[in-house]
Amino acid sequence: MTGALLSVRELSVEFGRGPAAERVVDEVTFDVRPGETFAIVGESGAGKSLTASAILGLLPDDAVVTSGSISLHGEEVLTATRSSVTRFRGSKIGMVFQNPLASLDPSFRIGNQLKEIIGLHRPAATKRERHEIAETWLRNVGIDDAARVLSAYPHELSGGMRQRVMIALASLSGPALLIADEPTTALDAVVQKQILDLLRSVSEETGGSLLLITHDFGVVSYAADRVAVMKDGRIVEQDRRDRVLTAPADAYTRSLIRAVPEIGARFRLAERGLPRRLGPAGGDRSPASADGGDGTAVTAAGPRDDDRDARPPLVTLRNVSKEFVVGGLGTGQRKRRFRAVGDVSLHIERGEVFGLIGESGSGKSTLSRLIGGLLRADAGEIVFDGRDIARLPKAELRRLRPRFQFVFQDATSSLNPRVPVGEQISRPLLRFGKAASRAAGRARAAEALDLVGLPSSYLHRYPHELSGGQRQRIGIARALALEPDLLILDEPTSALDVSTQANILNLLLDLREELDLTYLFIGHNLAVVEFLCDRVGVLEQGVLLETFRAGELSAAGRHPVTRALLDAVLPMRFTDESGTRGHAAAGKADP
Amino acid sequence: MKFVKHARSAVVGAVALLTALALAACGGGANGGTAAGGPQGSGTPKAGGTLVSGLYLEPLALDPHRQGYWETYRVSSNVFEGLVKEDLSDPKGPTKLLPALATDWKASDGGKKWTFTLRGGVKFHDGSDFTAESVDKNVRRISDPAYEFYDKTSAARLAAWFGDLVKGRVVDDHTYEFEFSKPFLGFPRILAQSMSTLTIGNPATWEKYGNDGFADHPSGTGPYTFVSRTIGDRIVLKRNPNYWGPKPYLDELVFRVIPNNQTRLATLLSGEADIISYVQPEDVSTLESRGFQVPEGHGAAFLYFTFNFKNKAFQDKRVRQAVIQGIDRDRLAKEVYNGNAIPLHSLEPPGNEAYDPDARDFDYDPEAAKALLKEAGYGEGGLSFTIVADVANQNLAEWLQSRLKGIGVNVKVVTLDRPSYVARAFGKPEPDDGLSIDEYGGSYAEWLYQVYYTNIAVKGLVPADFPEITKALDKARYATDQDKRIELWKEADKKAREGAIAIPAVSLTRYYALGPNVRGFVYAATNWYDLTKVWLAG
Amino acid sequence: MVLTATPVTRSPNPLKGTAPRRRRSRLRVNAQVTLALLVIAGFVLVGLLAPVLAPYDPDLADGGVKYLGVGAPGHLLGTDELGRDILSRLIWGGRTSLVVALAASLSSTVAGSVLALVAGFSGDRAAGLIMRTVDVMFAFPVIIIALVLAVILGPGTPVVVLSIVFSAVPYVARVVFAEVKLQRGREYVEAARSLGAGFFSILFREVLPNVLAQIVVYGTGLVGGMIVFSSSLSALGIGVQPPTADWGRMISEGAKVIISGNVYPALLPGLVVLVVALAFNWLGDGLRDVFDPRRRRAGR
Amino acid sequence: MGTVKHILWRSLNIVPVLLVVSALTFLVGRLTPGDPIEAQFARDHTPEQVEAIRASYGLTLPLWQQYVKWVKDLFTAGGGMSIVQNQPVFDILLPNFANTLILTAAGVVICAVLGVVIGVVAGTNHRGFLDRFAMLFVQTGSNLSVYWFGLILIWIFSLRLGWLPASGMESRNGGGFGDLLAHLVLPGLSAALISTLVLARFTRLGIIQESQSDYVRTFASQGVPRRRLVAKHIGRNILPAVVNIIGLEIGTLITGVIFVESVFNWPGIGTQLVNAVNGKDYPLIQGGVILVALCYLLVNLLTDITVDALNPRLRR
Repeated sequence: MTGALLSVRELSVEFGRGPAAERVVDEVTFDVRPGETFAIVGESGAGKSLTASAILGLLPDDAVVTSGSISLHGEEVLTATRSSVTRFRGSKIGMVFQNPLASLDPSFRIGNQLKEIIGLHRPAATKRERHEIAETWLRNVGIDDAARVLSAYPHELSGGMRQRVMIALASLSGPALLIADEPTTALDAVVQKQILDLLRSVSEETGGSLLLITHDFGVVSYAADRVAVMKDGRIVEQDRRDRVLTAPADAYTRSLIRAVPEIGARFRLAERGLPRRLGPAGGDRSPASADGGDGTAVTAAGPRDDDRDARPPLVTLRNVSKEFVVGGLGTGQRKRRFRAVGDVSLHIERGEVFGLIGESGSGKSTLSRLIGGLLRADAGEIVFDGRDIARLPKAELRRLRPRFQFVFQDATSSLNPRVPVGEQISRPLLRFGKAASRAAGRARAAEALDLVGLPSSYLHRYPHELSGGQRQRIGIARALALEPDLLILDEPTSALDVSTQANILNLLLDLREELDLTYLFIGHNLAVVEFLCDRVGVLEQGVLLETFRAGELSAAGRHPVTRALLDAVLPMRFTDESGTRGHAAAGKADP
Repeated sequence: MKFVKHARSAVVGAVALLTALALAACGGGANGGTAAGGPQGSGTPKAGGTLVSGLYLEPLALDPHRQGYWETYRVSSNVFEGLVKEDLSDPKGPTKLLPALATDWKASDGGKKWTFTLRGGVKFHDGSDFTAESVDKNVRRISDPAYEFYDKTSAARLAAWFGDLVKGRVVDDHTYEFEFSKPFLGFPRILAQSMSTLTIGNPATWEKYGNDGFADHPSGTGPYTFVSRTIGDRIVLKRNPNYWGPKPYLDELVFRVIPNNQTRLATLLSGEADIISYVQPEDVSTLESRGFQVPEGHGAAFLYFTFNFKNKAFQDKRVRQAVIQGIDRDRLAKEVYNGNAIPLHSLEPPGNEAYDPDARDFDYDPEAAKALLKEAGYGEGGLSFTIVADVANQNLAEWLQSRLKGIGVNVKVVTLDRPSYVARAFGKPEPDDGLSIDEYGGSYAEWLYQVYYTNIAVKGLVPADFPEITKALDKARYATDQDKRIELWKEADKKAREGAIAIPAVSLTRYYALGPNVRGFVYAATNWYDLTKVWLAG
Repeated sequence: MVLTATPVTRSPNPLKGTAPRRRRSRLRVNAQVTLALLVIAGFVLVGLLAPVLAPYDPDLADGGVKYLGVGAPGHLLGTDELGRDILSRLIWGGRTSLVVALAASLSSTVAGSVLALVAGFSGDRAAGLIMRTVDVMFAFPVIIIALVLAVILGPGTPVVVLSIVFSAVPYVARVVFAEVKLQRGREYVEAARSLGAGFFSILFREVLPNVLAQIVVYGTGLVGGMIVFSSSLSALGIGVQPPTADWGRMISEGAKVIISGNVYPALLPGLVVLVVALAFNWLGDGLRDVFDPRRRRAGR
Repeated sequence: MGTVKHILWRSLNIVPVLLVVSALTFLVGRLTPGDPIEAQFARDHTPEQVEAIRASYGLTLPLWQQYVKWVKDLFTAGGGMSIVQNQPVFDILLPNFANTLILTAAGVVICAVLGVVIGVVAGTNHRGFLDRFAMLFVQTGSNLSVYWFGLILIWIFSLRLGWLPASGMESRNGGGFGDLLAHLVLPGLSAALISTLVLARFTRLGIIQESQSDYVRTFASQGVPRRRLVAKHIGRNILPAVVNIIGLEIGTLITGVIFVESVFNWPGIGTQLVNAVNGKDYPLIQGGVILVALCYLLVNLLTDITVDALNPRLRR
């Protein structure tokens, strides 16, 4: 195509060779026009990152481009020898990676790293010129105390800061194309928005185009001009953002979009008398239990004031505090103590879903571990069903464990990679005498799997043989098998794709009704929390700022922090400022 | 026999210690004539130069009365001298006795009194004069608890021969007299020995530095003076400018300690050393093929196996004899020592004044051996015991093991580091220990007495059970007729052979190796050498 | 001592530029393992059949035929300083050497791993204590241990094994400890705790399977070094006792005549040890891949 | 400020280890059968005399008192009197120990240079021919007997080629630094052998792993040339690990240099220790082990400090 800055044609990438080869990018074709923001959206494994890597020739050593062409300014990249690719790198194409924490060299000061790149693109520049350029760029990316940052090491900066530095680093050579691979995934919701704004403004400044790789439709709707939706290595649909979002032509796109939780969605559903479920309920969930969620759900959905008052709270926290001591004795570090949870009081009713939200480091995970008895509180009491687990002797606490169970954020790492899942589920059962024999244990495990909609054949699989969603289901099954009263869900979906997240959320809702469970749900995405929870507590720096009913989220008098969180949610449809911004951008892009 | 007992325990000690430490001292080759053993090379001697000698183990203290190891004496004999010395230019032996610090000596009172005329004009390294007074202080250091510098350690080491010294007396400035409670006709030759004897040190030194300090500032009358010592590395000596005797050729002597056989060999081969001790038999051909000298000759030492009499089996003479007859010593010499050794049948080794080449104990005869064993109640495989050996003799032990299979004896071999070996062989043997391997000897006939009490009796033989041998030994030890003395020793040796109380094995004929340019070295028929006549060709 | 690599997961490697590379297929891994196993099994078998296979009595000294070279009539691999048939001694030697090496490797690996595991999961204090102990073991010259053991137990195979173990344990402990520390942070451990798993259950049922690969690799890597080390001990006379044929002892005894120009007696056993050691190394590397079900490409 | 305190604290950690080591050495010496006094004097002394000598070495006191006395001697009396050599232990050991350190130093240099070079070559050619070759070489080397290796070196370089001296650390007619270096080459090589290979493995591994890290991808994506990536970024990032390994290996070298010393007749502490153990010379053994241990621990301490200093995360 003429006028295209970057044009990719029938690009195919395969892992391995010969019969064993596996096609992971399948005849992908798209253009990125000058000055526009082009987004490739898709779920993990869709091949979007590989596509991006292919452009810069940064494919893994065992991945091969088998066919197709990539040309920049009409100049073919694929056939280019290594040297010319490296010439493209940086000068014409800059790239921002997903994980800002690891993307900067931990051993050098920021200044040093920036200046190195500057020196690379402007060999002529003198020392102080380089210094100035570095400083100006740091300001360009919204870092005011440039001096400090220049002399700082990466680990001394927050994730957001680092991502800003990364952007500066990638764009200071004024590349024609800036590729951003999931630039905000690892960041807090609040920061996410700022980074996206930044990316856009920077690319506008340099007059370059932005190729945005993401899995999040929120991001797309907020930042992209045009979108390509990828699935299993193919582009299923590509067009202007508004079209794709409002009237998706492809079923897959539709399902993805519907899977995105949105503020207030639950109530809209409730008004329409629909069950509180996301997307096409079921997904990879077995139909048997899928329909378990309909009729009954309608009535059951929403907060259940009636029976909550009847029974005393399941969990009550009174002035709970937890302090961590870092370093000291032999660790080689100087001794430091910091307060992770400070004087928190709250209660969780039986059968309710209590949500905890806050930015990373706000102490929500610590709090959940306190409640789950994985950590001991320094002060205050944590009463679970009438017993203060903060004071309980080890042995008794252990006996109590089956009654409150965890589902961890990262299903991959919370499952033991070297033990078959069946084993992992049945071990605790045997341990707590909930199963008399290994056989009985296996039977129970099978039931648990059935609950989460997995066939019992999975008992013999290893975690790595399962998809992310399946792993999380195993995690849930493992917890449920012990028939807990309380399920502590520590960001169970934040590592998952939208559609999978939807399925898990649905599953959780179903299970709560089937098994009359109480949830403590930790999240950082307000939309998800609001969708799932009856009441929400907002944490910041270990302090519980406020708790409120899900319905009262947008109510006046909300704490500013809560507002900020609410603000950070990237809505799918255009609402006020973000929308106009989007339009403005889009408009500019259109001829 | 109180003193005998004392003397014995002392001798046991002294010698056991030395045996323990001296890894090997080689002698043998009754016919190692001048041709082979005589001065190496020819040409006119040239003065000057440094000679580097590779020792195979760390010498002990350089103290005239605390010596141990021949290697020690090979160093210290250049610093200290005795009243009498052996003729080190004689490769054949038995060596003649020559005057050293004494010019003349005579026995009286049936060998109980010995009077020495001391050499005049001899000075110690610090310039002080050597007089009868000096001798007296040396004597008192090792015998007179009243003396301020009486040294227990030395006394104990020398008790072997000075146990029944009654007193020493300064007759005049240059005459000194020893008086013993028993006749001691072997005294002069004992005085010419290296260890457990009275070599003369400079009294001023121990009076200044104390008995323990002496070894750090060794001072005597010898041809070389002490320069420095780094334990584990080297000892350096330099020529003594005002030596009373003929001036040595070499300016400097460096003794490097190189315990590892291969390294020592390599050091010589690479020219970093001029002479090394304790050449491995299998290296002889290598050395000679590369133009190095490996003089053939013999010292006054040999290898012998002793029985553990605490092991019931060996209290039966038939068994001991059987084992002796089960070992082919000719073959041993050939196979283990590449023929660089001569088989022995007597406990008086070559170079010893009482050595008798024709002496025979029992000849190799496996059939007879089997018969004897059966007679003693041990059928094929009936007898089994352990050979305890020093690591250095591992090959030998293994060879014995394989040979004794031949007469139906099962042997287990245990090789130990030196002290562990001594501790076990001389101290507390395991019940089924059978043979232990030792290597020692001397040019003095009294050696037989020494070996009997310190290496054989100490391993469980009860002298009372062998009256003839014991009597014969005492008779020789305290002989009063100089002309009969040697005869008596030979007689005693015969008795010992008949008793089958030990197994003389072989005496090695190669021991030192010299660089191609070393001249004037003599492989003397005793256990050390004389470097004063050695010189280095261009 | 042989420290072995931790598995390298496959992911973008810009150092390769655009040049694509073949990736190591399961097949090749298994081939490697089988090959290694075959070699090892071969040596074990030979050891077992020694009485049948060995042309001579390994201890039979024949002074008539010392230092025959390789290919000498009647002595395929020549003879040593006592005129013993080297081939026969090699065949018999496998018995002791393999047993010693395996026993030592196994016990030191187990001991070290247990130490490390416990240290890794019993709080800073205890961990510190254990690792200090390891330091002590490091700081203590092995040779002293060996010599002293020799004095206490009398020289022989037990001494060899024990001193090897003593010398190897700290290394194993250090390597495994590093691994365990990695695991300690993983969420599955916390999950196990939340599921009421006790200390030892976490250690041996949850964590062990995850570090096993490393342990195996390291353990197998030790074998060769063990034999070699035993040879050093023999050189000091505290190794396997004569006349027992033993590769280690053959090397050290052979070394006694290298300078004299007789290289074979030391060279041949040296080569054998080398082959065995390499076989074990391959086995280890191979096993790691087999053990670790996750060795598939990352990234994408 | 904080770092100083921290360093002091680390140094303190050495003390307990040293105490344990000393106690161990002490016990080991005492609990082994065979008594040096017996071995030396029993046969030429009456039991009373032997007792007297024992007393003179303080061997008749109760164990703990002996231990205390010995610890005192360590500081005051040069580690006590050697029983065999009749000299203060440290007078005997220190000169030799100095030599051992010289040899170790040489070993370290060789190890560091060779190890890193091999590692880098292998790592940058990951899965390439050079890599496989280097790794085979490493595996081979790791399974050679140092004793054997040393002799082979002598055989080739001293005897066959006559390039280098076979033993000791000084030529017959003395000779300065160059002479010392010449004497250091062969022992240094054989001492460094294993450590070199260990280091090579680690360097290689480090390079492979680092080169897959995100930041490398970042700079690669900015067109930083490959050489530079390795030299600057990867190099700097694996530096701490490399330093750490070298440190550990120094320890191994010090404690393990004994065989090398015996092969090359290097007048170091190793030979002394072996003799001491053989002679049951308690004070000498103990003194030696303490020296070695102390040195080992100090090296570790220095390593830790350096590694921390190199790690920006632990700064300030």
